[in-house]
Amino acid sequence: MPQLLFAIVTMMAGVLACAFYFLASNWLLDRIFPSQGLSGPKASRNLRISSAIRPWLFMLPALLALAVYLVYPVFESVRLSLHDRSGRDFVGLSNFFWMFGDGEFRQSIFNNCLWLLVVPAVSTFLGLVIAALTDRIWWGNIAKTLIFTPMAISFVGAAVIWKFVYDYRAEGSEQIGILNALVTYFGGAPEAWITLPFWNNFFLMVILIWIQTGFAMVILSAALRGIPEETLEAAVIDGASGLQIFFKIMVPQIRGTIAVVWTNITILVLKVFDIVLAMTNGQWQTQVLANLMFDWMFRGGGDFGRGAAIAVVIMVLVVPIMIWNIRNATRETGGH
Amino acid sequence: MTGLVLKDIRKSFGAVDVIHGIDLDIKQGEFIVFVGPSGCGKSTLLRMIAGLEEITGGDLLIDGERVNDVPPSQRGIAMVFQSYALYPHMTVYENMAFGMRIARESRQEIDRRVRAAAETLQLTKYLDRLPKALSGGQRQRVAIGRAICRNPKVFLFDEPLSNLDAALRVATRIEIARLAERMADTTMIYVTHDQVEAMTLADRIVVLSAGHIEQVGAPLELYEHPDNLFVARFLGSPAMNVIPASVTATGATTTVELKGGATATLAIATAPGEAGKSASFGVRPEDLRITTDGDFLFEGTVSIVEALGEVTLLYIEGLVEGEPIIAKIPGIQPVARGESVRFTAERSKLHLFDDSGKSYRAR
Amino acid sequence: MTGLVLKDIRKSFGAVDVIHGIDLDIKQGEFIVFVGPSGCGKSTLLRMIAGLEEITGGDLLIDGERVNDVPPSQRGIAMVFQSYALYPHMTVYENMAFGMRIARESRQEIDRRVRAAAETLQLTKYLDRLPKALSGGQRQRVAIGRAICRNPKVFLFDEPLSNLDAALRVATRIEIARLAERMADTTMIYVTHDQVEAMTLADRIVVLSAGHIEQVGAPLELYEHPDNLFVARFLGSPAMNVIPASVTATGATTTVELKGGATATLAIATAPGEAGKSASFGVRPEDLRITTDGDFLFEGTVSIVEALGEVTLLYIEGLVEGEPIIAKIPGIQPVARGESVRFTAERSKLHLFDDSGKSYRAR
Amino acid sequence: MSGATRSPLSIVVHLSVLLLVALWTLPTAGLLISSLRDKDQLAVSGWWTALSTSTQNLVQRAASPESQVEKDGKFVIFGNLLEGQKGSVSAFGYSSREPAAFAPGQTAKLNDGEQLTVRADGSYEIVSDTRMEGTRGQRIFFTAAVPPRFTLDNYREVLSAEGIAASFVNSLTVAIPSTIIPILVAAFCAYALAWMRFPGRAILIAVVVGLLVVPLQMSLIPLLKLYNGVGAFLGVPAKTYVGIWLAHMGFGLPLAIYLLRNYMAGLPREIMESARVDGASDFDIFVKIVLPLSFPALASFAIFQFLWTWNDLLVAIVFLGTGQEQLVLTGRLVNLLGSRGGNWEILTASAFITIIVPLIVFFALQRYLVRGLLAGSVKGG
Amino acid sequence: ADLKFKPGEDARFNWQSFEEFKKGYDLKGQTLTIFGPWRGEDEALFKNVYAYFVEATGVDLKYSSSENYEQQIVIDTQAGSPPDIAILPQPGLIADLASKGYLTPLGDETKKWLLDNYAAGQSWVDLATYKDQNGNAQLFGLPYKIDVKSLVWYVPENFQDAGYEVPKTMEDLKALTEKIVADGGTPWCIGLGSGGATGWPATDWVEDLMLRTQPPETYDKWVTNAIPFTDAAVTGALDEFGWFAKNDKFVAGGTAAVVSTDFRDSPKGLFSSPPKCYLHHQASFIPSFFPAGTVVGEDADFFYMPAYAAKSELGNPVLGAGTLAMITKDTPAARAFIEFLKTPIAHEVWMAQSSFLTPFKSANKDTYANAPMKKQGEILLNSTTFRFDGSDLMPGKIGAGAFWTGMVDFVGGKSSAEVTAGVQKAWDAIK
Ligand SMILES: Nc1ncnc2c1ncn2[C@@H]1O[C@H](COP(=O)(O)OP(=O)(O)OP(=O)(O)O)[C@@H](O)[C@H]1O
Ligand SMILES: Nc1ncnc2c1ncn2[C@@H]1O[C@H](COP(=O)(O)OP(=O)(O)OP(=O)(O)O)[C@@H](O)[C@H]1O
Ligand SMILES: [Mg+2]
Ligand SMILES: [Mg+2]
Repeated sequence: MPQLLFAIVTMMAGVLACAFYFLASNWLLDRIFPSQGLSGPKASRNLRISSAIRPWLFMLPALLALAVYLVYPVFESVRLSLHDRSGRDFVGLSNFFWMFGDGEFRQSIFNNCLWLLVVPAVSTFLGLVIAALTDRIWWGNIAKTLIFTPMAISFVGAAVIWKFVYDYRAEGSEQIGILNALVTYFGGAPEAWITLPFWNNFFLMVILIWIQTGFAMVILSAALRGIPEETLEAAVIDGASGLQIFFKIMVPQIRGTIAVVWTNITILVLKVFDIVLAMTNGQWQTQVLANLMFDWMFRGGGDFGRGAAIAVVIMVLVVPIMIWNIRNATRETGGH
Repeated sequence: MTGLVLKDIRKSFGAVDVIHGIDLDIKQGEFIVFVGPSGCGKSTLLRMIAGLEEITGGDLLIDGERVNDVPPSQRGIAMVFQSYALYPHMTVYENMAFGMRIARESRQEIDRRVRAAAETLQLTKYLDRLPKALSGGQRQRVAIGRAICRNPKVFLFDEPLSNLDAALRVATRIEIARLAERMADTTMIYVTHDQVEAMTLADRIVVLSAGHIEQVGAPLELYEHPDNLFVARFLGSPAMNVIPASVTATGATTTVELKGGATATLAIATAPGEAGKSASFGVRPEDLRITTDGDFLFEGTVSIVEALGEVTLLYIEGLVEGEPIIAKIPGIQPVARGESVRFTAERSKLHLFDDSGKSYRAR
Repeated sequence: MTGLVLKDIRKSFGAVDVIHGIDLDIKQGEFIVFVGPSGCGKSTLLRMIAGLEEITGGDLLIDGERVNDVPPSQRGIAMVFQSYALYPHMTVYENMAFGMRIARESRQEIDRRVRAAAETLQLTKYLDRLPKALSGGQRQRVAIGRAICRNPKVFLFDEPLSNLDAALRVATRIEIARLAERMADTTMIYVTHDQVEAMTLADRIVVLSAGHIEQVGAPLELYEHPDNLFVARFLGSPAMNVIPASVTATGATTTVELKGGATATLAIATAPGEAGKSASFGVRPEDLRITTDGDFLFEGTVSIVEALGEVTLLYIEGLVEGEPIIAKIPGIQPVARGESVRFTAERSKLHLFDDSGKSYRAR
Repeated sequence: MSGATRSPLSIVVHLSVLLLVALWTLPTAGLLISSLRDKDQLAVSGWWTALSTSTQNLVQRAASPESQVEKDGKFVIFGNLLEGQKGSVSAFGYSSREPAAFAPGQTAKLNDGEQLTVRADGSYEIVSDTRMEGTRGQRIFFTAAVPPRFTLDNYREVLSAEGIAASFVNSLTVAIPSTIIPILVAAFCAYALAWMRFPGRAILIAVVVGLLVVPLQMSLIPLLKLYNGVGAFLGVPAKTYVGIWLAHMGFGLPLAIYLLRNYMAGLPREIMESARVDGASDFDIFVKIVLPLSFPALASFAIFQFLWTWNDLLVAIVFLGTGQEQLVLTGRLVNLLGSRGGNWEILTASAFITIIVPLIVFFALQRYLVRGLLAGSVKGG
Repeated sequence: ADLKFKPGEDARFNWQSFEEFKKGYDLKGQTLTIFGPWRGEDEALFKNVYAYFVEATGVDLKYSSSENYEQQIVIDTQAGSPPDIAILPQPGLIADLASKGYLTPLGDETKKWLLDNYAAGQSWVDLATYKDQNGNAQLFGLPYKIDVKSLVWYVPENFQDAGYEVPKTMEDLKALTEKIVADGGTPWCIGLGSGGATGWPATDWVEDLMLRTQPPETYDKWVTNAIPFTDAAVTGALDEFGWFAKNDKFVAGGTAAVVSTDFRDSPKGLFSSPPKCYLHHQASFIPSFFPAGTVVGEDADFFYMPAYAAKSELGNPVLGAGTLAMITKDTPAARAFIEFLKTPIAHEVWMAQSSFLTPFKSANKDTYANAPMKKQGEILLNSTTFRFDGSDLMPGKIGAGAFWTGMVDFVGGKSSAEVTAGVQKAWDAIK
């Protein structure tokens, strides 16, 4: 098992190197600007300096990684979006002009709006409800695990699963998709669900909701557990029913976390393309921005200019969320 | 009839037993105060009555009905928590209104009651603040206000005044007393550490110690006739002075010899068999008087003088090992540290406990 | 020399000013107690001294050095928080040891000091528990123990005893007094609501009200010679009785006519110009005595009798509108509700304040 | 909260959770059952029918004429249509036009004069007067009631694939540090963003949120270029484990920082202040107070990051490569599918194989998401 | 290395070519990375082929593939870390790589070799010639492994039972279709479902019909958009396909099932009891999706998708697809590998396994593993016209996008005019 040994050694080395950085850099900072044991203006000067530096030491690896892995590509995207398909010739804003004239793009924007309205809301709500409910029953952990399971399934696997759910066979023959089987069992006519324009968007959303509810549930259940028990007890005594406690006491107290989950899923919705790619690849009017971008980027050699232009649009769409977060953050700081 | 009956109530947290069988009858409209050392289980008992803590054993009856399994909201109680338990996301007003909103009271009624309670508790200025922008005492007042606003059958208070300043404490205490008077049918159960609160508010005081009841009775009864050493020392501040003694003469009055050589005669009848037994002699600091007579109880050297203005505390070291004898003399006393002082006390105010701690009076 | 100087210290939360300029000199080793009504800014002031709250204006000097910008850990302080602030994931032992571990004390030293503190605070049994398995009082004791374990230059206490029972409170109070004695060089700043704590512990008491200092002085000084009505009413429990009056005769002694018709002569010298002015007459409940003489201060009907054992409180209604006059008479008094009683008081114990609330003695 | 659990509402709670769990599990259950079915059945009948006896129209080829035996001057071929499985035949036929023309026990006369008899138990007999010719057996159509039948073949096929163990180790080597390192790095950063004072904090937080949205696909080419450059400069291969750890870290950081910062900002201030007064430095506070108290958030994020790195294929093949030695488990399993995909039986089985490790991680970390980590620390709402 | 067929043992193989090649190269210590589309079983087959190259040269060969090979190769070449050899089935993608300068021209020598050695050599040269970044046409790829698409699959015994004959002309095929309906059966199984690629099987139909209704020149103009998509030639081909697919009686499950049935599931209807259909149009790879144990040639068979008798001047056109090997990094090993692919043995070894067709004349047809393969090989060799899959030749956005979607919409009910107009619009957008 030399491979296993190698794996263990590299893993340890990687993790330790990272831990070492933090220990060593802090130690060094305390060495270079000592304040312990010193007194007078020198100490307080050192202290000022080191407390100005320390946050950056704490953040340095993260900021570096963010800069290299995310910020740099963002600039690269913006640059590419102003160039032609091979990324060599500058073409100005023509990619954007093309984009807004493109029917598929408009379709994607419309669909994306649908997704943004539905998926974060439904996943967060269900995740919240499940988190709250499972906390009260003895088999809650089992329930949670089962609901979490979809998170653990890769998108490919998920696509297979849902193909089996939405599968359509002609009327009269045996349905192997459970949805159509149910419909026919109750006397309806089978439908090719994912080809029904407009509604098929919702069938695709169901998949993402199915996956993301586990995410929302895990985060929200951690938050719910942080609520001071006494406030719940006080509400019980105040005569509030389970539902009232949930909506009037618990939910407002974890508003912040709900916002985090919501933000996250919203952003995921903007990014996710695997499901659409695997289920319809944007056909039957289910195109979304992320898949459209992927399409332009890599299909048949790729058109980097247009792909990047769509990516820029996706990134611009988060600006409201960013502003909202800046507001939140400054409000918190103001209170300190 | 909203009587409360506790029958052999027990509670354990896992393997730790914290309540060892409490029997108690509480009549409707009674004001009961639980006192006891920290950690003796007062809060736990209260929480069991509220329904917040499962009852491990025994029966809890409200109105003659067993409510062990009735949810808190159905028991008709209001509670003030030791740790405030305010809703952090609601303003003071909303905190107080919450219970009534749940009960679907009319808007005006809610407003009226909240403002009345806020007025009483001097919270009117803060009605629009969130709890986190309040001081400790202000938070506690909100918690009280929240309970006052509701009209429960049983009122539970868990040390509601512990964070208030003296003036406000007195005011709030009197307010609670008035409340109790106004709502004569409402049973009140009140946990406190404060002697004054316990003595002034209670119809009956329940002294708890390590999960069981030491004595139940009217305040003055407990103060004047403690059943045992624990109760005697627990009520009164500073605590009753206790001096090891041995019984030298029995009969209609009893004479004991105190450690240190002094003798005292008490207006307590004892059986002849008690002679020679070791006992504990007790006298409250406030019952001691300074005397220059030859007829004194004991004499000692003052080691600390604490002048509180209204009274002066004298600490007399050397009589009992380890613990000073304390005397509480009214007014500001011109006694200096190191001075030797003689003390006396009325016979009827002396206490005697047998070696198991039981009062001879209660035997 | 670890003196503390506060120069025109100010604090606002956003637009709300809560501290309006505090000037205070604290000598090394002094024991200072902050008292004041709930919400007056005691905790805020303490937190500014600790470095936890930014100082909006003014200078804070420790050892003559301006420390406004020095972080808490470098100020050499220990603090007991009003809201415990225990480390929830550490056992009691670890909570207490944390500061020393950070300071890299030796294992034995840590163990010794933790155990000693635990012994004092009766926490030895709980050393291995997590905070959540402790009662409110136990938690607060852990918070005190944590501060005791360190050996700071300045000790800050924010109502450390408010959750303790009377006995433990006395014991801990005495322990803190001993601590202060033992660590004579350590400056202590203590916030409390409790009169007794304030009076017994303080070298000097600082009375705060709504963000400014009302009076600073030794406990008895404040008690006997309050500068103003606020201090007079704030110290002492129940608070001083205040009766509106008007000055009728001035000179070496002053005579006033109380509202309700009685007159009183006080051992206070006043200028002739004061005659006819309206004033407030004050007398402490504990300074009132029952008399059957004709030479009484006032007479009234008892509306409430509170027998506390050690003392009896009589509430006399009708003299001053709205507020009852309270008398605190030692012992258990055979006075019944509705009885009419005459009260008198020593001349030297009477107080008189001008219409702005300032004491005539202090003018 | 013991009071609340006893109310009649609790039945509703149990039922609604049960319903939700059922809804959530149903598709996965379908996958699980499908993965245990015969691959030809997969596309023909619904997975739920696999659980019960079903009546199916089947075709089976009789044994080839080579197996004929001579008996009483006649040539006979024996066999059983059900091949040892349980079941019963209710009709049969020999022509695709009339697949159910005969009842069991009847004898059908074939076109070339042979006689076919099929009995209810599936056994058949073809009798001919002359020696039968050909290599392929006669097709027999029959209708049979077949009891549920499951097979582990799909799993066997997936698990016996060459190099699967090595890929498993590769996946772990990628996923474990890719989970731990970002947590460490993000936790430090989150602490700084939540509790340290420095200019530009709010902006940084917003930037982190903004970066959450950067599409991964955008970054691949610029980064790989960078890797190639660095690799060439240092004279090391461009595709290494360190490279993929860092890549996963970079892509996972925004979420990690965002989640952790929000959690940490919610910790009670007094605890931090108390530690500060106790003389703890920021580093101490972080390591000794904040980290332990942030366990629920750390555990949640660890679960997500592990899932993401474990299930990831794109980043792995771009930054680690597609060679036999580097291939991660997902890559290996996907490669088992033929070039044209659609081997659903392999997909279903491998989906379940990849699920196992994340679920173990979830189980292991779930108990750290415990209630009341902060209980008893401070009082007041 | 383990060689599947021992050199020198089986006389069908051209061992001599192997020995000669072996003498010419020694690449010990060098590595060769190949990136190809084959995974799963195909990968094992290819491995058996390159084992001979390794045996001959001693090179350290690393083959890799990926589900997203299309995306992978773009990333790798773009980022500057391409494999040495890339083997890809998409001319559109190859054209793009060539135009960006990521491919190494194979030179005139190879071009000549192709003309000389491949049947219909010029079609192959045309297929493998693309414009480089300067706009000069160069030969960049070596076609290797071909699929024939013009096949119709059926079950001979079902035909026997019903008394049907294999049609020789398109007119016969249409008559047969109607006859089956008259007999109460359903003639066709058509499934266009393929997840994100749904629609592509229909493009094969259209291309096949295009080749049978129009001269190859029109076909070539069509795939380069020299004639618009809306041209009558194209709509005609679409409508011809519509004749089969848009008639509820002609297709199993009705028209609605066509779009939603997965192309992998679709042929299973041939084998059900009673048969859901009798005919299935699909390329040579489809037997992988037949029920386990199906023997091609016996349990199932195919016939050449016939030409119209009315248009006999068009001969026997064949539609196909295939992979091209290209040098993405010019190394001696890469060059050597291209040379290896020119040896008969590189073809024969795969021919002797399964699913491999080659137009290489020197490869011994007897090495084909079975009769059906040989028959397909013959179809390939007998073709008068060979045309590569049109949708693969079109730009990705069309051939792997608008065209697919259009076909789905067409089957879904849109008219051929509407659909072709849509596709043309998309094509205009990328010009
Ligand atoms: N969850 C728990 N697990 C174990 N022991 C507990 C738990 N909660 C409380 N205890 C213990 O039970 C005992 C009683 O606690 P309780 O809170 O009722 O005390 P209390 O009388 O209210 O004290 P205080 O006056 O200090 O508030 C204490 O010794 C405490 O340590
Ligand atoms: N974050 C805040 N924002 C706004 N106002 C605040 C904030 N914190 C405290 N205050 C206000 O400042 C005043 C002083 O508060 P502080 O906590 O110092 O009072 P305190 O004297 O300690 O009271 P207590 O004795 O009740 O603890 C109070 O009126 C309080 O409402
Ligand atoms: Mg308690
Ligand atoms: Mg305070």
